Amino acid sequence: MTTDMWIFLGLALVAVWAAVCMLISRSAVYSALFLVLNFLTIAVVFLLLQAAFIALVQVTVYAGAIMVLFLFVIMLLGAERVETTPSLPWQAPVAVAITTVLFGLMVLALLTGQAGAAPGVEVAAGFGSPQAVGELLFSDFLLPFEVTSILLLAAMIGAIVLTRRERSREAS
Amino acid sequence: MDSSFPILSLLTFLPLAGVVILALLPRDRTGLMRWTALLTSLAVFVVSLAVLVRFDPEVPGLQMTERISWFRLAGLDVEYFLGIDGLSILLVLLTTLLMALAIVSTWSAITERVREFMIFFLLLEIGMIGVFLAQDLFLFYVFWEFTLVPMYFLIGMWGGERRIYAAVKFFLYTMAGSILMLLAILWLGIEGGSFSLPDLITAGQIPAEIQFWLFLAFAAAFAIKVPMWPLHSWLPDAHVEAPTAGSVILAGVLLKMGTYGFLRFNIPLFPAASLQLAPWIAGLGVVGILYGAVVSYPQRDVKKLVAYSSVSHLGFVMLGLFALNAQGIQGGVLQMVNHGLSTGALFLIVGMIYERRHTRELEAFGGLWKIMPIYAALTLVVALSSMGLPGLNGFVGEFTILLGSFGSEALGSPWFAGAAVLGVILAAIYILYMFQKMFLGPVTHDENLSLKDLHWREIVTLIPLIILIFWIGLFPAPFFNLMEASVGRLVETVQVAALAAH
Amino acid sequence: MTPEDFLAILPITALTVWACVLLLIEAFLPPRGKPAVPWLTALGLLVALAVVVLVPPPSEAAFGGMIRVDGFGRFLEALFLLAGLLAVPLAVDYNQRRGIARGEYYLLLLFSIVGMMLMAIAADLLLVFLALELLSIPLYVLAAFAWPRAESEESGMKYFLLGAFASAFFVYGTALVYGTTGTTNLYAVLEALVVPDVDMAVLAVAGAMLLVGLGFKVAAVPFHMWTPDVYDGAPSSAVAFMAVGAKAAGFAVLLRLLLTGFPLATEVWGPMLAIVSALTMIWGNVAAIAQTSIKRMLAYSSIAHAGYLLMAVSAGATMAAPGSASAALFYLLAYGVTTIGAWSVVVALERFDGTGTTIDSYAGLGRRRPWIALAMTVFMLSLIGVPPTLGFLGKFLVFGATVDAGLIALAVIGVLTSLVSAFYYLRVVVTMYMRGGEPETSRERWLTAVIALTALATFLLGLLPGPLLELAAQAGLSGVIP
Amino acid sequence: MNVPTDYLVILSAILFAIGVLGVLTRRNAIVMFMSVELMLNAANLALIAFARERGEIVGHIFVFFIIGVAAAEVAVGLALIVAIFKTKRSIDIDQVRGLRG
Amino acid sequence: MMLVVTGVGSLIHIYAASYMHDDVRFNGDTGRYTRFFVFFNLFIASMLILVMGDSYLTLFVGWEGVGLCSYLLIGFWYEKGRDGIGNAWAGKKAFVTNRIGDAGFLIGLFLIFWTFGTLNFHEVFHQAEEAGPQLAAIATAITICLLIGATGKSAQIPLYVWLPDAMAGPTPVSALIHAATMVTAGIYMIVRSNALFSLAPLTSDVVTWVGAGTALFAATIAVAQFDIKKVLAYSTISQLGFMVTAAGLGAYGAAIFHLVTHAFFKALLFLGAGSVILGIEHAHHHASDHGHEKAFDPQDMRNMGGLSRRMPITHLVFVIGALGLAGVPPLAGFVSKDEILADAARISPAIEVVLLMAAVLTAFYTGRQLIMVFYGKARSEAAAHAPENRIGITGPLLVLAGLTLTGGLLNLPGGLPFEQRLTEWLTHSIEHLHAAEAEWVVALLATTLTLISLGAAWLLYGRRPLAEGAEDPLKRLLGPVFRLLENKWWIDELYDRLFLQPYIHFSRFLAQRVDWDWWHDWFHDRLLAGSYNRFSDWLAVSFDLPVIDGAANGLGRATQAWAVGLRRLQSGYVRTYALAVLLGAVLMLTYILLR
Repeated sequence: MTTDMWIFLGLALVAVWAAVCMLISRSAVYSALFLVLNFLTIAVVFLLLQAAFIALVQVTVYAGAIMVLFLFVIMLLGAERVETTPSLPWQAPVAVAITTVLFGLMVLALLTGQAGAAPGVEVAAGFGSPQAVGELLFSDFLLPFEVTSILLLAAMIGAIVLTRRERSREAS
Repeated sequence: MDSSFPILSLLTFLPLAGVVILALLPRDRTGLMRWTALLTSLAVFVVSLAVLVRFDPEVPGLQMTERISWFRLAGLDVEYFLGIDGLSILLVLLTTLLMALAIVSTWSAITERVREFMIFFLLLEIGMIGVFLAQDLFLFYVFWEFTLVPMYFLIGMWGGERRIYAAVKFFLYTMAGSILMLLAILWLGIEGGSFSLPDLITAGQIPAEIQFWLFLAFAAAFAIKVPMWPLHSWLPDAHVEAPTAGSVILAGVLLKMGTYGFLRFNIPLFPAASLQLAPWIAGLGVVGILYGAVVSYPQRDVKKLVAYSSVSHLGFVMLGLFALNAQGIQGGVLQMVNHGLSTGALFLIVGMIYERRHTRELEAFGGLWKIMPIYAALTLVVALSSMGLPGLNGFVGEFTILLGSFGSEALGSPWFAGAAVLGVILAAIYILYMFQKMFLGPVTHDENLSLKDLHWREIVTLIPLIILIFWIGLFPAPFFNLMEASVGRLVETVQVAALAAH
Repeated sequence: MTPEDFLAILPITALTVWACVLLLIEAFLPPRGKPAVPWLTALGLLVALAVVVLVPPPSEAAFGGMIRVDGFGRFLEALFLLAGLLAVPLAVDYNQRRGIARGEYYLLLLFSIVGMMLMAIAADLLLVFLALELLSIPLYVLAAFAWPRAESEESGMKYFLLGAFASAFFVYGTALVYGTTGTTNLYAVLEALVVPDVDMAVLAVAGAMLLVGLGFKVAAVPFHMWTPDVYDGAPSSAVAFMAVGAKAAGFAVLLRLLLTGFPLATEVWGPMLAIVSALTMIWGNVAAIAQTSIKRMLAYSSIAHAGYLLMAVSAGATMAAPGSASAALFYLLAYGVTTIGAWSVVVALERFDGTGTTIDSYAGLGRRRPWIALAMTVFMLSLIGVPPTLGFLGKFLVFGATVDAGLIALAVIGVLTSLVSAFYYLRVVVTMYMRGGEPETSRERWLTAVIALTALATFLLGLLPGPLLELAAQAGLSGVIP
Repeated sequence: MNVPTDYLVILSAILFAIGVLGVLTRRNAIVMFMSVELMLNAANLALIAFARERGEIVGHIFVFFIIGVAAAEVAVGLALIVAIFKTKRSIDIDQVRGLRG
Repeated sequence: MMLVVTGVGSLIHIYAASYMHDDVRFNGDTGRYTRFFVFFNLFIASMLILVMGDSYLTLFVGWEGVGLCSYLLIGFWYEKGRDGIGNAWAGKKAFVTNRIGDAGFLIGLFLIFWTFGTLNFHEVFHQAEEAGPQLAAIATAITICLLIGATGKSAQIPLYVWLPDAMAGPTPVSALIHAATMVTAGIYMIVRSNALFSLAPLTSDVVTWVGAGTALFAATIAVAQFDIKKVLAYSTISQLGFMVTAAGLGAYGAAIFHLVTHAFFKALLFLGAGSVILGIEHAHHHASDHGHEKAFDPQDMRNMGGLSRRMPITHLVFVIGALGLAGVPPLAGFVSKDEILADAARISPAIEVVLLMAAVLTAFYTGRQLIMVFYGKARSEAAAHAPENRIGITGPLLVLAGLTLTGGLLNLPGGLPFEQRLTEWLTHSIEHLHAAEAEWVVALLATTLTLISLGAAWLLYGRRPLAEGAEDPLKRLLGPVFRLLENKWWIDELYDRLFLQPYIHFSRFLAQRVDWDWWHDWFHDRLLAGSYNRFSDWLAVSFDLPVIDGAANGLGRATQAWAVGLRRLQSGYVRTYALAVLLGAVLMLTYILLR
């Protein structure tokens, strides 16, 4: 049992624990915070997997911007807790059961295949560094990059459309 | 007219001209609409006569063929392939004639939405003629399905009170059969490499057990259309609810499409299966004959009575076709025409009285002979012809059929004919019963006393039919001559298959 | 990056640029100038279409094989652009009526189309994923476009949540594909397979997850449940577009995925998709019968048609026959034309407050607006598959492919369900012609034009489908890696 | 870090499953949505793991794009939620079932 | 044969011309006068076709044609008869009964066609000659079928029941069609096909016995009838029996001969009866003009009597005819009947006995009728004042009377002047025809018996004239047997119970219960529907939708019901939809991995 292993297990535990808490905590705010925790843990894992740049993005964009946005909305709407009246009592157990099956099948598939050899090749120093990623991004992956930008633009327009009230008043 | 002139296409699509004109006519000119429709149908009839003139009865195969590639589909050539031969020409003529008469019959019957009615009617004509002329399976299927639509509207928009039920039932039942046929056509096209009927026939060589299934698939479509017992359940509804002209065409032509399908596709395409299944089909035919005859007798609604009698008559046709010998098939084809004439006429007749009394209940009539002598006389002739009285057309057909089936090797036993003969007796029973209920005995209802005898227009609609009824009855030779060659060849193909089987 | 690469995606580029330009125009246009926006959009689409048709791509593969502009892709590109062209005039009057006449509508439409076109030519799962999102996100918004009407918001919400859920599966599947084969390029996956140590089990899982994502887009059972609610709540003009576009895009990828011989296609996907398509046909057609709202009815019918398309796909997967690909393509076209037509009739009858969408409200249309009713009849018949209409040819081809692949049982289910479908489609016809009523319809001229156009196309192309069939056949061939 | 890829993938699978559960069981639209994010994140984890195993950074690129997409989704999604909240005064997804049948 | 048809036919036409004139006058609707003659000539035409046809097909055409005409003419007064429809019923009965025979005939034709490949008489018979006995089996089959046809047309057991009812037709019709010509078609047909019958000895026996049986059976019934025409009808049946017997015995000459003579005297009798009826009607109408109207049957012999004084000519000819029928020498009836008896005696005594009994009865009921009608005193107002008819009526009667007197000369037995004239004619068309030898013994026997029974009749009816409304003396004598005979052995009722009612009920059942209620409604609409409905009730508990329009047929409604169930699954819960997605994913995975 290598130290890496211990570290990994530790992180994994934290991540899963955070995820579960997100799942079960009644308050949306707590859920959000636990999710942030989960993201951060994963970011650490990224880091350990020589994915420095991505780890960075994960922390800033994901855990930072996006989740803050979430929290902001929650606060704005003051909608921490909604589960007041019970509905669909049978949904939860069924969901758990089926999800377990799903998980089981995935693991089954993973294990039936030959056990993934431990981290294969040794990688160069610059692996996963911003410039490495950047180069690839603007050479081979230019098209997807552009597409993503358009995507964000479209999303922006959509968000605006959906939230600008007065226009709709005057229109209808 | 030189021989290259596409007369069949003209024949098929001429009604379209009428449709266009109708669509353009101003909303309120109903009289003009009627005339347009009538003239169109008459023109079509004339063209069909021209076809008859050009038709050479000596040739067994297709004539005046028009064959151009329509489009390629999944690597197969779908062709626009029309042709006519002894098997179809009579039916085409029957169609064109009945259409004209039916349109005349709507003169006073249809007052609502005349334009639409006429349009649907002419569209229907296109479909029916197309069915009888198409020689390409795909094209055939297109026409076949296409006929559903106008008929569906005719029943559904101008029918009786349960018209929608009847219309939907009609559509669903007939479609239920034909989609299975669609699969069979696909199979044939893919395996046989062509949709053209003659090519497929000449190619032949479909293994017997596969023939069996394909036969059934085609039969599903046709048997429902005929309708063969026990698939007749849609017929009474459709007939009772349909407007007069609709019933005329339904009984006169649409049902023939079923029997014609057996004749044109099942027998030549799957001779082995035909031989194998002939006793079963014929058996069902016989059951239909007796069943239809028995069930007609207690009907109270005249239209229903006639509808069930159709089941009986078409049973005869099926019996004849699947005797698979010359007499049987010739009789069968002739009987199709006969049934078209006499049953068509019967529906016209029922329509006439319905227009006057707005009921079709037998109980509501009685003693009409005294009040409407002309009507009675004409009815008598028609009734007798549908009863198969010698000297009238019905007899010729039934006699030939029974003669053929009696000695048919394919059926292998005279008992089919033996049982079918009983149908002749039962026919007498229900027809005479109907006649008696309507025309004999004292006048029981006062509202009948004031009934007018037939208007000259109504007489005009019936006269041609009656002339033909007598003509076929007294001198059927010309009609047989038309089909002799083609039937002969059909029988040959079957015999070849029979030899191959042994 | 060479100029050729951009030449290959010229239509897309053009459209994108045009969209951005429009964005600015729309922003700075004075209010009375706003009505120009739809026509400018249409212009852009027209140009793009012209480019697709006229400018052949220098090479099929571009951007390092990330996209593949083959006949298959271009056929679909054209299809999407056509759908867009029809969807624009459809919306003009309707959006006014519903009080949602906003320029963004058309921008989102454009972006969505861009996404679809990318789907059509994408050859890399990553790009597929991005394109998927690019086409979906605008659609989510369009679905909710009629806010603050509750039903519209609800439909947007449902579409969004489930869409995101499904695409998460898709992403995970992509990840697994990458993990096992080291590439996400559809055409490279095959080569990767020659390497001995590919974990087929994981690859299978990956495939299944991809199918979840795509199945959701094409509304295949059991991933279809969003469809009725979304179509019901969303503005009809938008539905007309998404019912055709999203489905076609989904099938574009599905076909590429399976017909390019994705691993295990023959022995696994074929049979499985056969089951799925059977379920889809049955469920869609049967459920449609009980609907009283025409929008929901058409929604279920679109599910059912996904089933028929899946028939072709599974046939293709069972024995990679080009016939099935072209059959599917032709069916998509037929379905597209007919569906847009049908929805445009719905648009014509829907009132400002969103009512007038029950089937009963069509009573008496046959008298009131005979031509509209006639057109609707044509659409219904085409959806049933009655000759001589496009729908019939489509079914004929698809059944043909299925029979060819030897899946007779599936074909039988197909024909029987289409019989069932006759029942509810006919009910619309019955209501229009055989019941009395006073439906109120808009007489907007562009809308009528769309209806007339689609109706004519459905009928005439059904009569003379020759060239179209050729196109579809070639496209189908080019899509397949033998 | 030197860990068999399978472990990492299994971890990601666990997270994925939890995300799924979140979507299925929570009624708060926002939380459901967060669960979706969790699922995406699980995918990211798997990608990074594979990238590490193969020693190529293509996987990283994927993750980058996925995060971008997530951002886009969030923008639209939250907008939708806000809109719906304005009309319904609630983001309990089970209340949002005016459309059915 | 032709001579008979045309000759008798034209006579009857003359008669009918005036008879119908009055008839329509009494029954109103004079428009039918023309219609009558249309049908009548149509009949003559088809009868000629029947006789002159040179193939079975043409024969059959005529055969059916006459059937049709008889149908139309029987039902001529279609609004008369028992509760207004009786005559029409009678016509239908006649036609349908004939049809039953025809069915047999048809099968016979098919057999002939498929055996000989043709239906032409000469060819068929020629081939039959060639083939000879090895055809026996098939020949038997054929002839049996033909026999069935004959029994229908010629009113033999078991299909004779239509003929008495056929008397509903106007009297000339009864005379021409149901006595002289049409009913003999059967005999004609048998004689025609003698070549075939001679190949099938078995059938010949059957024919003989059918004939003989009918002869006797009908005679017994005739004894106890009161309707003047009914009596004649049954006597016709009985006489036809004689002919058939003859044909069966191979005495074709005799058969035809009797046919001819019978045509004469039976036509005569019918027309006589007609003129009586007419007279009575005249008187009755005259009387009823003076008020007192009561239910009155101008054909019931109990209302007659003593007419000999009122209607001398009619009386005269009727007596001639009656004696002819009874077979009193030297009238035609005697000669021909004697010929048959002679053949019978030579071939099978048993038959002869039966025939003799029949002959005796014949004589008896003839006498009875004669007396009841013409002698004694008038038993009704009308009978008392019945006038004699015009020459148009009586003329033909006289001619026929003459023929009846002399007709015997046509074919006197061997050893007498102009012997065997008819036979010579026939030999052209009929082979193995033997000349009848005079059998003096038989003749003597027959004659004596006849006279005796005539005497018996006189004893019973003539000696003490019957009073008005007095019951028949024979009834006193025979008691229940008489009622049995009067009701014709209840054969009609038997047939009614045995065939008619069952058929009606069966068809009703089939049409209403089976075809409509069960097949149409239950199976198509309910079963296909119901099975689904139950399923969907289970699916769609507590879930009601506006049920879609009734445009649905059963299947449709059923599927709708199912669809309703599916709608229930479409609950609107996003989470459930998501669950479905997940479920799909899991199922796919399971399929793939555990495949």
